[in-house]
Amino acid sequence: MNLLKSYIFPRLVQWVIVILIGTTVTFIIPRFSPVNPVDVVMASLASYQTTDPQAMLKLKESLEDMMGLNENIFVQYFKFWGRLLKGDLGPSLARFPIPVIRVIGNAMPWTISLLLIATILGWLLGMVLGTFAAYYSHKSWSKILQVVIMALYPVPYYVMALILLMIFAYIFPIFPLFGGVGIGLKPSLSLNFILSVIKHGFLPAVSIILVSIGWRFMSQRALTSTLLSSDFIVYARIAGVRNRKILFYLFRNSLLPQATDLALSLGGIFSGALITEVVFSYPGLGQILYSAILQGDYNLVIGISVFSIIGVATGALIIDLLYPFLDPRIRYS
Amino acid sequence: MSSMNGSKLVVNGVTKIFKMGSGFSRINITAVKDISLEIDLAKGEIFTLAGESGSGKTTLSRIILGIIEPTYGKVLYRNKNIFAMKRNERRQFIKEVQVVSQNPFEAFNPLKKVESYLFKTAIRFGLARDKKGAIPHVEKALKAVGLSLAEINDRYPNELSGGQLQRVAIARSLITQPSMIVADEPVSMIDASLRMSIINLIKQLNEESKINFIYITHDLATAYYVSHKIAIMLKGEVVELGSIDLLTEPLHPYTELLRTSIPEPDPDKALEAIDKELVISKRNFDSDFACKFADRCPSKMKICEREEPKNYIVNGRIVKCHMYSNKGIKMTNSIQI
Amino acid sequence: MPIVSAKNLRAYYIVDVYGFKRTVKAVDDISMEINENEILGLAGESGCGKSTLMKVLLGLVIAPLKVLNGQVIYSFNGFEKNIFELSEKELENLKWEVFSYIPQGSMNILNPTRKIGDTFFDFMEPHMEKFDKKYVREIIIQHLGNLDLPAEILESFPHQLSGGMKQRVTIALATILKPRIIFADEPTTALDVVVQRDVIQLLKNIQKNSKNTIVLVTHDMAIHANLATRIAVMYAGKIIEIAQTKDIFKNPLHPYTKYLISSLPKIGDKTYKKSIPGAPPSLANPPEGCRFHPRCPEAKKECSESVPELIELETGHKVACFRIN
Amino acid sequence: MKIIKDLFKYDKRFSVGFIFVVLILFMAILSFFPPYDPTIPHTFPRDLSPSLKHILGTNSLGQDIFWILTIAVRNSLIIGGISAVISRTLAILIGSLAGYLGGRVDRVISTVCDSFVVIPRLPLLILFAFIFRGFLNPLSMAILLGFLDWAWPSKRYRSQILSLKESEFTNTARFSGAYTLEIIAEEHMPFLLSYVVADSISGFIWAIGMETSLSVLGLFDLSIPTLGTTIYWANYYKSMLLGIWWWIGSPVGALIITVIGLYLLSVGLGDFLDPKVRLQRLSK
Amino acid sequence: PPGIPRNETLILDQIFRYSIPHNFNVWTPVGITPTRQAFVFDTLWYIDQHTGEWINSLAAEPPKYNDDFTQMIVKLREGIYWSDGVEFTADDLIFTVEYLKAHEGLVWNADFNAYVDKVEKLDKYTVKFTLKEPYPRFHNLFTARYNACYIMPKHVWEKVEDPGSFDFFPPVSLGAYVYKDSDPSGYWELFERREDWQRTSVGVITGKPGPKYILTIFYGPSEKKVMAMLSNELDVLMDLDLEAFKALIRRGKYVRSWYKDFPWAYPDEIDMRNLSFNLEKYPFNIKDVRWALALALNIIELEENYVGGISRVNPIPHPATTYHMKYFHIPLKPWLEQLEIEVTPGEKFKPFDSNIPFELAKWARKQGYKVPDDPDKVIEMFGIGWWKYAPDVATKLLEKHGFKKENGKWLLPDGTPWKFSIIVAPDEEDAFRQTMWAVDQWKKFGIDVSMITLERNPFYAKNQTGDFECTTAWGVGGSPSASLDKWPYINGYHSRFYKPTGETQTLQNIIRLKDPEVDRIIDEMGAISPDDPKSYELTKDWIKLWTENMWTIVLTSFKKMITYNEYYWTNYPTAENPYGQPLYWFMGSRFVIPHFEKTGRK
Ligand SMILES: Nc1ncnc2c1ncn2[C@@H]1O[C@H](COP(=O)(O)OP(=O)(O)OP(=O)(O)O)[C@@H](O)[C@H]1O
Ligand SMILES: Nc1ncnc2c1ncn2[C@@H]1O[C@H](COP(=O)(O)OP(=O)(O)OP(=O)(O)O)[C@@H](O)[C@H]1O
Ligand SMILES: [Mg+2]
Ligand SMILES: [Mg+2]
Repeated sequence: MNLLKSYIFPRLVQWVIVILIGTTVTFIIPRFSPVNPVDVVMASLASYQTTDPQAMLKLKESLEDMMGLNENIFVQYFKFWGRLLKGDLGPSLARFPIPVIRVIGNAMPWTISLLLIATILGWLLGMVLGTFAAYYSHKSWSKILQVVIMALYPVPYYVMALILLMIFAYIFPIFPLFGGVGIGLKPSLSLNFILSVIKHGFLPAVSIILVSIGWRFMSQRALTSTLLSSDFIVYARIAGVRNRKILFYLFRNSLLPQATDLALSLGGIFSGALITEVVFSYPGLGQILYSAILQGDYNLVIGISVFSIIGVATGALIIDLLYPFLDPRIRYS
Repeated sequence: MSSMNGSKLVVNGVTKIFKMGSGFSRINITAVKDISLEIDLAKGEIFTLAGESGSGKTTLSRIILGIIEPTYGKVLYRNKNIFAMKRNERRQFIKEVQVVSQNPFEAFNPLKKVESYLFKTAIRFGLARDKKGAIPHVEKALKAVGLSLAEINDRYPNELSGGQLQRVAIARSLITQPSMIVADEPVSMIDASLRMSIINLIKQLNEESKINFIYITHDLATAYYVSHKIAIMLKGEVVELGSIDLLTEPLHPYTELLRTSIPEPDPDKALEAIDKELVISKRNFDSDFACKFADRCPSKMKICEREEPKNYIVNGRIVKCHMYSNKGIKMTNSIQI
Repeated sequence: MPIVSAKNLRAYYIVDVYGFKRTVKAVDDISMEINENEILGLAGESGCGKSTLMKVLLGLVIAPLKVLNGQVIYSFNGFEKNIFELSEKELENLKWEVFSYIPQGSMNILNPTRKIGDTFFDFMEPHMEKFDKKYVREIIIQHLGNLDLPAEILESFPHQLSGGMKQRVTIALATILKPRIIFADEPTTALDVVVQRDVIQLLKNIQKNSKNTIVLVTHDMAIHANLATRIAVMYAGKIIEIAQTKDIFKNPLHPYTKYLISSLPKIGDKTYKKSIPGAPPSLANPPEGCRFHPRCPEAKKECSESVPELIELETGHKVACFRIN
Repeated sequence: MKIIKDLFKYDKRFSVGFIFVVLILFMAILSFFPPYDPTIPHTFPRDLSPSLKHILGTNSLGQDIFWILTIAVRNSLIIGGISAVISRTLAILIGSLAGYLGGRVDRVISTVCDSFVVIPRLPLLILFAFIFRGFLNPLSMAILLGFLDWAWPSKRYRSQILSLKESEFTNTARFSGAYTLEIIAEEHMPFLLSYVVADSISGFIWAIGMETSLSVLGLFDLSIPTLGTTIYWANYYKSMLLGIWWWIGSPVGALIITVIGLYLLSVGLGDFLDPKVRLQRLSK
Repeated sequence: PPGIPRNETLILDQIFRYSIPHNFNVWTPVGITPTRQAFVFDTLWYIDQHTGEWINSLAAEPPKYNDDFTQMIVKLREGIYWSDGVEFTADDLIFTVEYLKAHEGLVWNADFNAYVDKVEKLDKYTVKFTLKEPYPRFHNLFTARYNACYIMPKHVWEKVEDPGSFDFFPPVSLGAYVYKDSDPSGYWELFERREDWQRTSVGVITGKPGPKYILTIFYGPSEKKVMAMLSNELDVLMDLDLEAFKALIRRGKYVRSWYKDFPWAYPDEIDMRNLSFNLEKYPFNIKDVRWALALALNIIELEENYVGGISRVNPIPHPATTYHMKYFHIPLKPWLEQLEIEVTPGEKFKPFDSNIPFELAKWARKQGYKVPDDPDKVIEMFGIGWWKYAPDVATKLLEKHGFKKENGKWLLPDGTPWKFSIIVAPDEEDAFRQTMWAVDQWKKFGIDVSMITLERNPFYAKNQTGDFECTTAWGVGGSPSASLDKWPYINGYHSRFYKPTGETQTLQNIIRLKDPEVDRIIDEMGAISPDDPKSYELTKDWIKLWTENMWTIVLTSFKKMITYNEYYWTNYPTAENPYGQPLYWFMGSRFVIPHFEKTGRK
């Protein structure tokens, strides 16, 4: 009870405040963009349509009306919260009047499944390899591993993805060139569908993992080497504690910052992986967010951001609540 | 400092409850329970805290130093609540009240050279302008503990032996010429001969410069040798408090147990195996009985199980034991000695 | 045949970093034998090399510590080998089964993120043929009981324990498997006398029951008196006197030993106690000749010129002092 | 100086890292002494593979890749380096203060920090870039990026400080009269340093990536050669498809060399800072 | 795709990913998507931009106006059916017009409200429009090049309450294909030939469509499109950048473009490339400055080094397509050759250089390309000519206005260095190349020019608000439709629609032109029928006026590097067989794709 009041409650309040601030800022930001969603629609119309100028101007007005952009920004802001609390994110402006929720709903499962797996795998691999590389730092495989991983780290996503594609989808056509699942396959629990999803997601996941492993590896190696000379590790080694246990100690004792990262990145997967999605033509949220930014589609930007904001804030909340578990020395207060 | 007048350190009804157990299944540990003390800084006292391992000595000392905040109660240093001090007051407090912590291996940053603490202390508290100017201060402090700058110069904590580290820690606390030093087992890792020279140093500092000490130790012989007062702690409580001479004729059964357990440096007088009952029978974190010592007390009465003993004043000391309910004067509020 | 015998051990800390060169002669030509079924006390001034000697005996030689000379031979059950020449695997087999170690400052050698109970499991598992958690837990609880520790601490983290509790946990860790030799480096510094008494009892019992060997460093001469069968006294990297406990206390020969024993205060006695005059020597630059001579009230000229040998006088009583020889 | 010399002697990784970094710095310095303006296109035949005359060949614009790369390296070092320095400095300050002071300060800082972490960075960057548009050169860009990238690392540092501040030596330092900032800088930072360096490398890479994204959005100038824009143009001209590997390969290679160089330096530095490890290494 | 034989399927490049795939409501402003419009929608008339051919699609004959252009009568084709078996009749057309008129926010709503007074059914296949004011171009709304007002199925839409949120899915088709399947994520879409394809305008006009299935796929970055086409997983690709295009043509055995050889690409996309100035910004408001900038450009460099000789050079604000060149460029060439500008008072200069195509031909031959000797053919390949490269004249023109050149750098009259930037969207490949060229050329001339590369939408935004000094936007100057009528494309330059810099100008006049002469031409043109010969003359006036004033520097014609893979399909429209335009994402491709034939390869 006391714990609830002194530890959990303030953090919940913080969580709410963070979401509030985050959402408000994200609400404001796109409005600074010089790109006006109506103008974007009009620009594309102007280049396609044989409509005359007079008519264009009228159309523009009625569009602005319908999208509610003529209103005062405060009115818009309060309306936005009113809608949001009802779970309604409003219509997409660039795809008017399709509801934002539907746009997101289409892409969300893909993004989540790809990024959840890639993030967790990348994290785990980085952690494990980093710990091993530090523990066995005198071994030559560890040195080679370090250089290889560090060489992969700065390779731009785009280049990495394209190289993977060229090799494994074009020269050796093992994996498909595009998409999240084979053409014509309908979502179902059939083996066929699942295999196809895995096959399509494989290269994107690998490309994300290969690049993201770098930082995890590097930081974990740094944390582990500091730990290695600490007394309790030395003592455990004198006592003949098994190597895997010691590796586990190292892993466990560096968990604090690493788990923080993991929680935040997991919270952040809702904003998608833009470049991977572009190169692999993967049906995720990243591309949608990017084009929404470009098109000044405020509603969509906020819509996606809200998920990401709540996700990251929750990640931060959870990790904050977990800190005392991760490092028992941290006090609740 | 004008803001810090008064000459007393007052510990007023301090209680510290730790929450233990990870996450949400937890027990509370009362490491320090309703302790009140008073030290007259002007007089220059050596005050010993002794008692069972885990009885809250370190915790109490850390509360006095302002490192941990008590759950209840407060600590006043020259009339100032140390947990509500302003920045400059706090700084002055730190200058006047110094610490020697229990484990010398943890007291120094393993990534830093130990001498840096000495120099920094000298420089930061305005004893010297720069490192060069600080050398005499540092040398002097080191010499007092049987070390020299040449010996520890350029060394990291792991390059020094336990006793050496402990001595460096003592030396560091001496540099600011504080008015009080809280020393948590400062000589536990030092050999008998050196130990005596350090104890002698403490005595000398106390007598000549009126430096107060809170001396936490298990070595009752040295405690007896230097201290003026002693508090015997048991499971967070002070069970007996008074002049150091109480060690020669303890009142509380626990003090008695302590005294008889002191081994003697004589192979012929080998200690007999202690009666197991006296030591562990029920060493739970929280005793089932109202009196914390009841479960191993040879003179346990019925009342000890039910009722927490009050503090009684007997022969000028305070004893927390039912045995003295008739002989002593019952104290109503905090201990005042 | 002694279980461990050291021959002409010379182990220095040699630091040569970025231009600073420093040699600390922490163990300087030490020969000694540790017998089976004895408790060998090791006393000596702070910083004289006790911990270092112990590490060397354990084969725990990590740079900058270097063994320049000498051997440490372990012999038991037909096994007879120099510890510095063991393969990694052989060494692995010795750990905790043949010897265990309680390092100095044992309060901070517990994994801060692991519960005490799990640490016990981790330490015991590799050395047990059959590992049944429930059964092992029983053993641990019982063993902790011997050290006055309640079973609850198995569920706590190290930082939640007081210094003395942590120290006892370490003792428990090192003794629970009852290895042939237990090296204990100041294991009772943080214990109150009651508990200390109990710990002494425990060590005694272990030793009595399993006839193994304990090497014990402590500054508390009383403990030595109570526990040790033999005592070795070190001064500035050398052993200066070694004898049966009784002999040391009754008949200390080396002037340093005498000081050591006489300088202890007693309850009820507030008379001024003198300590040894002068400052402890620096091992980086120890005095010529007998290392104690600058502080020795009985020093002769000879003492400053050559190093006295450790010579056996009576059975088992060896001392290194010109005055005696 | 002596330290570097010794590190060089004893730590092979350090020396390799050092050489890599010096190489990159040398390139950056070379950019001030080009034999001709390397940004002018069509000075040479296009798509020449590397040769003695053009060490790294020429690109599809008929520019010498090596000389372009020198400028790119310089600008990227400015952008990535300065922004990493700014962001990590801020992060260390903010994160450690929050972690160290705890309590209400921590609550407030953490809330601000979380709000920052939570906002998707690309839109945020765009906002700032719009506000500062026209003032953006590599330096101001670096500053802008630096001010946007502190929140996440500061959370990382905070978590580390949280456990460091519980250590006993923190108290020793406090009783030695150290101020809060001194404690953080002198007592805690040494533990974090190799982690911070690792983290700064990631900040460096992030800044270079972001700068390119911003350029593509028109908030920065794509015609200023940086490693990011060089990669962008190499991709734009389909150098991979056309097999002009030396074009895309050069900036990527330069990035890799920089990162590996910094990484090895950080590894060497980490060992140097830990006296136990250092003594062990050096005494062998 | 399972169950669908590859060799029955035509795979088209989908150009982009559909953000909302299941939305076939093309009547909302955001609903227009390329490609699919040709398969399932239809309108009344159509003009093939390549041949200029007029096709009566849903209408049985061209529109009939009354004399004062206040009435238009349309006769519809009989025997056309919706894919759900309902017959297409006058009711559908009338419903469409009335429905759109009634619903604000839909496209064409404003147009119909502006012009249509009444729409009546004369009989089942005849409709009469009564217009609010004389409007000789009303039929343009139903005449498609890229697209036009699509006809709604009355029986479906009459039930729709909120047209904004109705997605018209699955669509009832009036084209030769029906929707079959699609990717919920928008990466591909599959259409199948209608069983009753005979009952569509395509069936009537072109016969049985060749491909049984049409699959459109968006593969992503062009590297992947190239890979896909090289693995024969893509049959027609819309456009590529020069590098990828050349790599693809070189490597793919079955891959070709419009021409078999140099200059490969389809040259007749109706548009042009220009460098346009914001005429309100100093010093671009000065005619001589604009001329000076034009004369400081060496177009031969552009062709040789930047665009590989693939575009036709073009000096006038009218696309240099094969069809339009016949009517405008060739006839105007003598005028251009005589055109003079005043360099300094009294000093005249003839800026036009008709030798340029021949220079380019020489260069191309040197590259090993086959170039015909016939001068007419050379002009067809490289255009009629362009402005002379005359930096000396440019210098004089600038100095006339007080500009100074110091240390090779131009200073503005107030002594500050002359600096400006050009905005460009890099995904507009050739615009981008031209910008780089212009930057290089002007820098060489001594002006500190820089390039600002922008994603498309920020690029549009800057254009619309006039936040640029020089831009590469297309359409400036008026690219005409397939017909010769230019009015719809220049109407927006009328000062009625003028918006000052800073305000959003969604229309054509992003360069902020305001000129009474312009107004006159637009007004006069608007009053007469597009077929009126006077209209043709006025168009030429427009071109001359624009050219003399150098309001924009027109550079080249527009081209599309469209690529075909002939592994599975053949008989694409090509230079050898130019039966129609190859731009499959235009609505008119409904009449082209049916010509594609199977090769029979497996
Ligand atoms: N951070 C903490 N969290 C939970 N419990 C704690 C914490 N610190 C100390 N304790 C508990 O408080 C009690 C008192 O501990 P303290 O360290 O004050 O004892 P001590 O008297 O100094 O003992 P010792 O002589 O062994 O050092 C112990 O039971 C210990 O387990
Ligand atoms: N890693 C090291 N590098 C250099 N010198 C060291 C190192 N460790 C210890 N020393 C030095 O070696 C000498 C012996 O140290 P050791 O720890 O063996 O002493 P000790 O006898 O155990 O003392 P104490 O009783 O104080 O623990 C000391 O002077 C110490 O300063
Ligand atoms: Mg303690
Ligand atoms: Mg020691």
